[in-house]
Amino acid sequence: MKSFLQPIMAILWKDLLTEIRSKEIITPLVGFSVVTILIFSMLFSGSSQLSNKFASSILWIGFTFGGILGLIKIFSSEKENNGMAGLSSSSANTEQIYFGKLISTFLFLSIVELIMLPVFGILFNIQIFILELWLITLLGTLGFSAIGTTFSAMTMNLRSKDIMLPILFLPIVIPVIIAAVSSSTEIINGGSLSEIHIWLELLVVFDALFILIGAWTFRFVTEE
Amino acid sequence: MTVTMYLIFIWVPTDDVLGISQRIFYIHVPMGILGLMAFPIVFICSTTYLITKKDTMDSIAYSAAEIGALFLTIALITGMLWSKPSWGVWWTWSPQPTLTLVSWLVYIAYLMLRAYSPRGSQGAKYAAVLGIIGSVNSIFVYLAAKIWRDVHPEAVVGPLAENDSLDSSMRIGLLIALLAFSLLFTYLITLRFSTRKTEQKIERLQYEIN
Amino acid sequence: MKSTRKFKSIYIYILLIGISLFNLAASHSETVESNQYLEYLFVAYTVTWLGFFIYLFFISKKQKELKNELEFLSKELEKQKEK
Amino acid sequence: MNEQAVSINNLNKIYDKKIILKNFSLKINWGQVATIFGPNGSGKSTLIRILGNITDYDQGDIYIQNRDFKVNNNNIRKTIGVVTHQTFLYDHLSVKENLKYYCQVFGISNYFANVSTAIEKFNLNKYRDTHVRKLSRGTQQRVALARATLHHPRILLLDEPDSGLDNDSLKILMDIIDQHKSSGGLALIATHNLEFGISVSDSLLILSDGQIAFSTNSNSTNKELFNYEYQKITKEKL
Repeated sequence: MKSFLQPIMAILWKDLLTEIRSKEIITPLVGFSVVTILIFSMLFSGSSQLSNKFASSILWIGFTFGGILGLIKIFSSEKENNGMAGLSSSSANTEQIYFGKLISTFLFLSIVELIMLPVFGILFNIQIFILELWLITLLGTLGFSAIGTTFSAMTMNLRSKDIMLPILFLPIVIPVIIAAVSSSTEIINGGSLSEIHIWLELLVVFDALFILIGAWTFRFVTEE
Repeated sequence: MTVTMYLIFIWVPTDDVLGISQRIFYIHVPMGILGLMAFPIVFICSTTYLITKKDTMDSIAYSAAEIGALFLTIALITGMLWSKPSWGVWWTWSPQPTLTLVSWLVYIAYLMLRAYSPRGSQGAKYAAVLGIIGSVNSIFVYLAAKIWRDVHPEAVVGPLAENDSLDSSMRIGLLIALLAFSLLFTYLITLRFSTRKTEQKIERLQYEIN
Repeated sequence: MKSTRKFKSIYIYILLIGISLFNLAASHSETVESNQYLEYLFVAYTVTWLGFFIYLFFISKKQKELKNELEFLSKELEKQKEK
Repeated sequence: MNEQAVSINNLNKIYDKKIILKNFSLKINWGQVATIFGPNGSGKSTLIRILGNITDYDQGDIYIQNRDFKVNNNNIRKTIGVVTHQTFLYDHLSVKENLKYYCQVFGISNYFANVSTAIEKFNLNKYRDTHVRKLSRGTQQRVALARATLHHPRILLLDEPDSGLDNDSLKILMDIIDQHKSSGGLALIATHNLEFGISVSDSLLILSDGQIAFSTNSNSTNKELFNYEYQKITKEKL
């Protein structure tokens, strides 16, 4: 077990260290996402009834677009330093590489969410310290990262990768966005856990299934 | 062959101008079903391709995706043309149209990925991965849209809500249409498949010459 | 090669005759006759058949091109072998 | 039964409409150093990348210690170390951090000891905490060599290991190759540097258009012949 985890933790440690030093992912991503929801909140200002209904959609729109920018970046450090080649020449499994990258993607996007949620709460005057809201957000982010890691690795080698990633990624991530948006709307409007359990189930199954598929198919998207 | 087809295609609709808009149904439903039927084909062939690396499997998946995209395009357009006279709106976000639209986007993404990825086995592998993920995803899209509709009941205007009101002769008609279109579907896939075979043969010849 | 092609066109004929027969039958089974939304139906059918027609047109064009290229390449290959 | 260390049979590789390796076959034994020469684009680097598991191949078989390369790939990869002209090093990490990272990825448990020995061996003490992007090309190449030998592989694949190295570093490199050879290891080297290649290796190959155009054993008598062949093949390409 320890030997299985070692490469995963090594990749995570390396990504974090690189991010702390280069600040290429989290800072621009937070900036972009916050500006997006800021603009939306400005446009919806004055109609509090409307904005309450659309608040979580706006949060997720900001997060989705910011997240895509992040996904483009996640593998660009590997590309620049030929880290993927170094990894595949080592004895690490592709599954281990996938899990390592998945965890660091998930961590980065969660940090972004962590910063965005308070901003969102302030702008839309919403109580954000609800456990369920955070649970939904984390599950959504996990599903987002599970698919995103695979597509990010795939588009790394494509022509015009910056355009191809959203084209491939957005249709696939629609269920996650629908589930996250409608369940968090429910929660914000005072719904209880029992009302959103079906969404949580959907998200959990989605996450589990796509992590499995991602772990299996990762070798095919990284082979040259 | 193309000429005869052209004549017959023109002849068939003129035969039919007498019907009412309800009859779009007989095109729309088979188109939608068959377009979505391409997903299991893509899924199975892509999985088999990734395991066995047989070019044939990849070609079938490619052909199915292309024909699926064609069928879904027609399903989307006819769906809108049917929805407008029936309910007065061009588009509703009930599960079926949502699924159709998202699937259509996935097929387009699949075809674009094919066009933008490096030639040879690498592009085929990428496409297969997208095919698998897209097929599994379509189930979630449908579920998500369905749950959503349950949460917001005002949106219930799905085409299948009409299903129970079909009388037997209409049902038979629909079945015949489905059968006829599935023959066309199979035929188009085999046609595309043989074209793809020729393409690959040419590629191989090019290698030999270089 | 030629016989398979003939077979394919027969296949298409049967298919299309089937579709048109079914359409005839369906038009008689209609209980409510209303021509109010005729244009929608017309557009829908046109789009459908036009869609197939355009697709088949592109495929047959592609096949023709591929056939030419194949011939060219096999000639080229023979030339190389003679050398 | 005599164990063949590396055995490549009828290897084919096509990339983006170009044939890079065409029915390529090669056998190398333990304790042997083989060097491949050849013009640019002849397939040298691709061969090394295939053996290093970086690039996939289309047809053919590779056996390493009589085991199929594609089956149970992990254990085989533990016996291989690769250096290419890409260093695989992360710009924002220091030398020590890079080596520690690759130790962990290779599943080596006592990485502190391993990293210190490697730093000592390649004379990198001065740079241990310097970020890789601030190092010169030659030093980076030395770190890359240290990286490739971290897990003490029995098979070394070196793609132009001499590029950017000064004379002292070249000496370290040649010592490493000699040590590796005398301890029963095997090395496959691709290079443009005739002198370096001939001095370290037992068998010499010239690759052209994805096939072996010429091969010989390295001893003083046919060095000149080899030089002549090399010039001929390279000129043909130009």
